[in-house]
Amino acid sequence: MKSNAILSAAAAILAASAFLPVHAGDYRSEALAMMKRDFHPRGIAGIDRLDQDAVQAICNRTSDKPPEALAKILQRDQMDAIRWPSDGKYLGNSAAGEKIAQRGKGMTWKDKAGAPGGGGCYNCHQIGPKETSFGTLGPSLYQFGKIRGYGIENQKYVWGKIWNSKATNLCSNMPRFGHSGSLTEAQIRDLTALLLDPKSPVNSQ
Amino acid sequence: MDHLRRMLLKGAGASGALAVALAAGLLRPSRVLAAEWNKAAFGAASVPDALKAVGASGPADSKDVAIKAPDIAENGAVVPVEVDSRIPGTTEIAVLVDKNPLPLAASFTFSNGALPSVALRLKMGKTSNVRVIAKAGGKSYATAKEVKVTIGGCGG
Amino acid sequence: MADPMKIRARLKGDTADIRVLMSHPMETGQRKDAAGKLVPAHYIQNISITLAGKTVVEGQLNTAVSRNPVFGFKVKGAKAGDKVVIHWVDTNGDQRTDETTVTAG
Amino acid sequence: MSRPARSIMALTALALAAGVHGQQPPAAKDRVTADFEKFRAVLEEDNPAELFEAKGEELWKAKRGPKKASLAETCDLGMGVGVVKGAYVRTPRYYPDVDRVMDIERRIVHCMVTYQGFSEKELAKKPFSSLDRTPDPVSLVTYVAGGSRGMKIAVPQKHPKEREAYAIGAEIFAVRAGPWDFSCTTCHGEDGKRIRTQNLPNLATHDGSLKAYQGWPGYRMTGGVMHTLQWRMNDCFRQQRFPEPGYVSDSITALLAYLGATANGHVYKGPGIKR
Repeated sequence: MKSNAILSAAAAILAASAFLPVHAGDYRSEALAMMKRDFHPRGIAGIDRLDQDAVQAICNRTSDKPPEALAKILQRDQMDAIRWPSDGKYLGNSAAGEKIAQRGKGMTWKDKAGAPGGGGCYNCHQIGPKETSFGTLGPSLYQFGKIRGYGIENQKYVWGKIWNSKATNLCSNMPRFGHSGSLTEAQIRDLTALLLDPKSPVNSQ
Repeated sequence: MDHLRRMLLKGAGASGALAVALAAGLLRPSRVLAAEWNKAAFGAASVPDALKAVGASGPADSKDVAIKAPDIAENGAVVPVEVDSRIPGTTEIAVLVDKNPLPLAASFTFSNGALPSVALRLKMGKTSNVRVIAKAGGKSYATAKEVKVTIGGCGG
Repeated sequence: MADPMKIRARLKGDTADIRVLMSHPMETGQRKDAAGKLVPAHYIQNISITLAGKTVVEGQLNTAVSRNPVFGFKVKGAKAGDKVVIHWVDTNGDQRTDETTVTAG
Repeated sequence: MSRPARSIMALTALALAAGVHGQQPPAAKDRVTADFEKFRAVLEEDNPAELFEAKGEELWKAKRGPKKASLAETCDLGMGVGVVKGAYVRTPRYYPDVDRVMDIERRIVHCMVTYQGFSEKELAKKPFSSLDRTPDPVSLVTYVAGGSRGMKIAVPQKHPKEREAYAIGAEIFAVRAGPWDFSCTTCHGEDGKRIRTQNLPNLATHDGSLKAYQGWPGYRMTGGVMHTLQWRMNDCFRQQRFPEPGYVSDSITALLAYLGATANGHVYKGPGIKR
């Protein structure tokens, strides 16, 4: 595990350095430098948020199309960083999950530190049958469990996807909700139930 | 003040009393010049109460009262609504939003060539019927259309 | 003092199409300000329109009319050059009168 | 390739495309969008933005500020002192007097500070509209934008600094950062997507970027307030979970140069009315 992380970190540095500014007219570096000059911290949103991690830097520099070999290594690294449920239970309360999916607040400079945030899931996904106001940036998740199955493997997949979407798709548009500390373990358990509890309206209606 | 104002406006010797009141600074001219505002109707918390207060209880359904409004509002704060009555002799139109806390949104009277027609924009707290009442020849006619109000934008 | 209205009156046949934009907060009395205090209700209650000196429309409004209200009316028997005068009064007793003339469509 | 083979391939491609669309219920999306568009015209015909244009005109012509000067007599938006017509669709642009590229709001703020004596710090304190207050630059931008209604967008790309602003803006558009890994591209880099029921223009395209350039300054139905592109960029970065960009900063000018020039050639029909 550890050697793998070191390996991937080394790969990231290598990959990043391959794109480092060596000539004038490197507008990407200039853009980042300009933003660091012009932006200021506000509320919980510190200026360090502009520091890209390896995943962000690689995706940015490759227009979200990283070389496959590199993507694999970095994905494994992200996968290793996923925290699995401490009690081994993946499914919480689907009704609570629906509320978290509806709620779009959290992590902006207007939000308070430690305030319970939401997943904002409906911003991008169709999920429950009752909510007609849903976004289309992500795939429809309606009847997710019914179509994909309720088994433990799928429970792990959903948990992992919510915790760290980059573990399976390096440049996914979806935030890494667990990894970034945006959602708690309990919240992710409830969201997993929303998709995979057979009695959740997502699957039963 | 409202009571005083109504008394003044209705009283036979209104103009004299009015002049005195104005001179005494009791009334601002704008208040006096304004038409009556149907407090009972606009304060009514239910559709039947509001209809009763505008003198239009139990209106007959009519296809000759037309509402143009979206099926789904882009934003509940600004719902464009257009109303037309084709019932001859329509003198008054009232617009209600059933599920607003105060259903009666506006009422209009038409005279001297004004067609019984109005376009306006309404606030709607949630999905509701928009109801229109047209008064003609002492009778009331009604029609309604549902407008869905949904969550939009990023919600953040 | 309240900002001026924007009024347009265009002739279509012998019918004037009158559109008006009003600058007004139309406060419901339910909103809280940044400090968490309720903002008192403040809204236009009455509007009236005259065309060539005659009252054609009188309206009574509630808080459900959108902020910065927009209205459209139609008046038959209008001529180009007729004067349109629109007047409103709000719950604070503030008022505003603006006018325009009917233009050929 | 034989004709039948080609048509089979085309059919397969179609089926694949249909399969992808099958992921989302197209009926709901189409109905919502169609219904919004039907009433868009109604909303646009009588746009309360006109009230702010009128206010902005008054401010443009009035002698104001510690120096008691009028912008109409002092401020060059790029078309000559006091000329409003056509200025908006030619910004952001390079201004030789300051040797830098400025977007329209930045230029207006520059004029208010330089010629009228207003404090830039004060103007930057609360630069965006609230229910209780519309900052003067917002009304002024709305007025100036109205002066370009019906004209072709022609954001200049001649001066090297204009080209540099565009190139940097394109990169800022793509910067992925923050706790949610978002960039502008995350939401505005693909056609035909929505957040909730809100359609998302693909701002990297000629037609898509028009929606940004034409939408703002715009009357926002949520709250019933007038907002400019400065606000729109600020609030996008908020929702990107980024720190806050400086008001009328180089970064915003660069981003607007990119968006504006991408829309070049389209006829400007704003100011807008937005959800």
